[in-house]
Amino acid sequence: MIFAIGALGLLVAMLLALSRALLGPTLLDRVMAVNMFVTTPLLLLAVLGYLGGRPEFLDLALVYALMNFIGIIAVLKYFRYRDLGQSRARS
Amino acid sequence: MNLDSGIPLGDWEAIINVALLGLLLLVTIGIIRVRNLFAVVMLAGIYSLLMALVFTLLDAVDVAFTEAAVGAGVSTILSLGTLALIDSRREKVPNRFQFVPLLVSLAAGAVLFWGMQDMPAVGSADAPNQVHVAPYYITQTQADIDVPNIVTAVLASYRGFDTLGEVTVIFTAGIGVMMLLSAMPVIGARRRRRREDDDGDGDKAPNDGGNA
Amino acid sequence: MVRALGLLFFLAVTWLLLSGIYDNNLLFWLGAASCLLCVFIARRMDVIDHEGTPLELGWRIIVYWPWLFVEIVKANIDVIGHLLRPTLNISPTLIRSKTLQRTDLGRVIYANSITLTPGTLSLDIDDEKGILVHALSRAGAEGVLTDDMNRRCAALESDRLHARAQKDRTP
Amino acid sequence: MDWVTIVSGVLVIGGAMLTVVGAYGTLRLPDLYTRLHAASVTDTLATFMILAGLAVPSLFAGEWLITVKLVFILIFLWFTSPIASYSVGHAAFFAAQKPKLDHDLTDGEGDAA
Repeated sequence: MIFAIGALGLLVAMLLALSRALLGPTLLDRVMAVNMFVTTPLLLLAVLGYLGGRPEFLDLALVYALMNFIGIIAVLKYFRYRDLGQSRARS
Repeated sequence: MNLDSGIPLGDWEAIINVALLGLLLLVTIGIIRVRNLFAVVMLAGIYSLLMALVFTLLDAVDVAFTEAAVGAGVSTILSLGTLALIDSRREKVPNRFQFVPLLVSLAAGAVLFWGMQDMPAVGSADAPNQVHVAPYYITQTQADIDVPNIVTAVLASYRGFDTLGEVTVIFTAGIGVMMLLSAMPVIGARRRRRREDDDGDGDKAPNDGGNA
Repeated sequence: MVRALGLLFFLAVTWLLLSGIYDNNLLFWLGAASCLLCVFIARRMDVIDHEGTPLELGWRIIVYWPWLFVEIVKANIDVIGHLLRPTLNISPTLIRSKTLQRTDLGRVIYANSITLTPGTLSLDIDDEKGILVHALSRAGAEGVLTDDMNRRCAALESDRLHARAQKDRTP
Repeated sequence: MDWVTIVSGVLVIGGAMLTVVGAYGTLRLPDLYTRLHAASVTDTLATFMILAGLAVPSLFAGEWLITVKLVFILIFLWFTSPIASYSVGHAAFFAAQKPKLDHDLTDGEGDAA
């Protein structure tokens, strides 16, 4: 029961974060919203594992955490240098 | 390994499934509406994460793993690499209502729905694929191969030659892409120079997002 | 070499804790091989230095984390109060905080601690001018200016770390 | 109800409420920099509360490997989330997005950017 209420709360939070990602207004607002959005499915995954009584699946949440980080760094590197290949000197 | 259909969530399963699918629908509408390719790439990443959650609910944890790692991580980075090579800012916006594509997708959806009628229920124990070789894998993997993860055992041992062929194909494709990309920096540099001529500062991030 | 062994130890412990399978010889040795491969690649990439495996921080960081945790909880309560008030009563403030740390590692720890506590956000790090901090409220900005966290981060750096950083900087 | 259920219930539900508050804050606050503050509520305390709420029952059921996994997730998130927030804020500041300020205690950097 408690895990189900927690999951529902997380779903509401996902909806709110998603609406910020869709509203914008600037591109970086969307990046920020996506960054925040990824944390909530991660938590939802952990809670769902407990709700179903099979918490071994936390590995997947770990993958989420790492992928989120790699993704955001790639996005912001692209943002700054317009390229992923070389790291140029800072302007 | 337990053979239940999906994670046994009880009454909550329907609510959570509907909520997740609703979010998927919202993201899809966002992908269609947003007119900035960069934002579209990030929304596609969100789509993959939600999809991985749905797979987890269907008890396909290995697929969810792949979806989270490849769909949300690697393919986002590859799309960004593509955006760095192409000119992503000038995009033609169709101002006319496109009737034929809508018709085609509606027809395809209808055919899929029609085909779904003959499918067995999700996770039912007497579905054809569950009674063929699956019971053998589930009961014998531990004795035959002694690896805890059955999916890994099937991929790497029972169907090892199959996987070897797939890996060869992917390796060949990777070499092809690398050869293409090694020719690309020239094009990328030219484009960057043109961009810098355009707006003075090629390195600054654009502020033109959000005109959704 | 000590650092490489430390990294190997850390990777092995992580692998053992995450897999949770100890009675399968094949998997055990494959895990050991993957840890060794990781350390080998890290050595080739030349990332095993005082920033990659900061063994010099030692027990100091263990003392610092609980303090930082309490700060995070306090800052969270403050920001949640701001968010839930019916009328928005924020006063965004921009300040510069001069860093007291002697090494880059210490500065990074300080900047990340500032960002990790809600209500304050570091925007830019400059060796001379210090860290540019955006704060949600004037009170939060003044909290940064009291330099409490700054001094604690500076205290994290032992003389050995400083010497090591100097040595790594001038190869 | 035993106290393990009560503690984990309070932590999980409280954490879920905090994620909602953080997400609501990103909708309510006026500009990117202030929204980042609200997002960091979700990343820090809410995450900690939910993961701690999950860790309590596993710890008392004796499944300490699962507890360790939860701790790993928390460590990864707390190590990486400030770097991601910093990168977003840094990128915005140097893309000359001016923060809306009440007080600028630097030498007018908020206007110059």
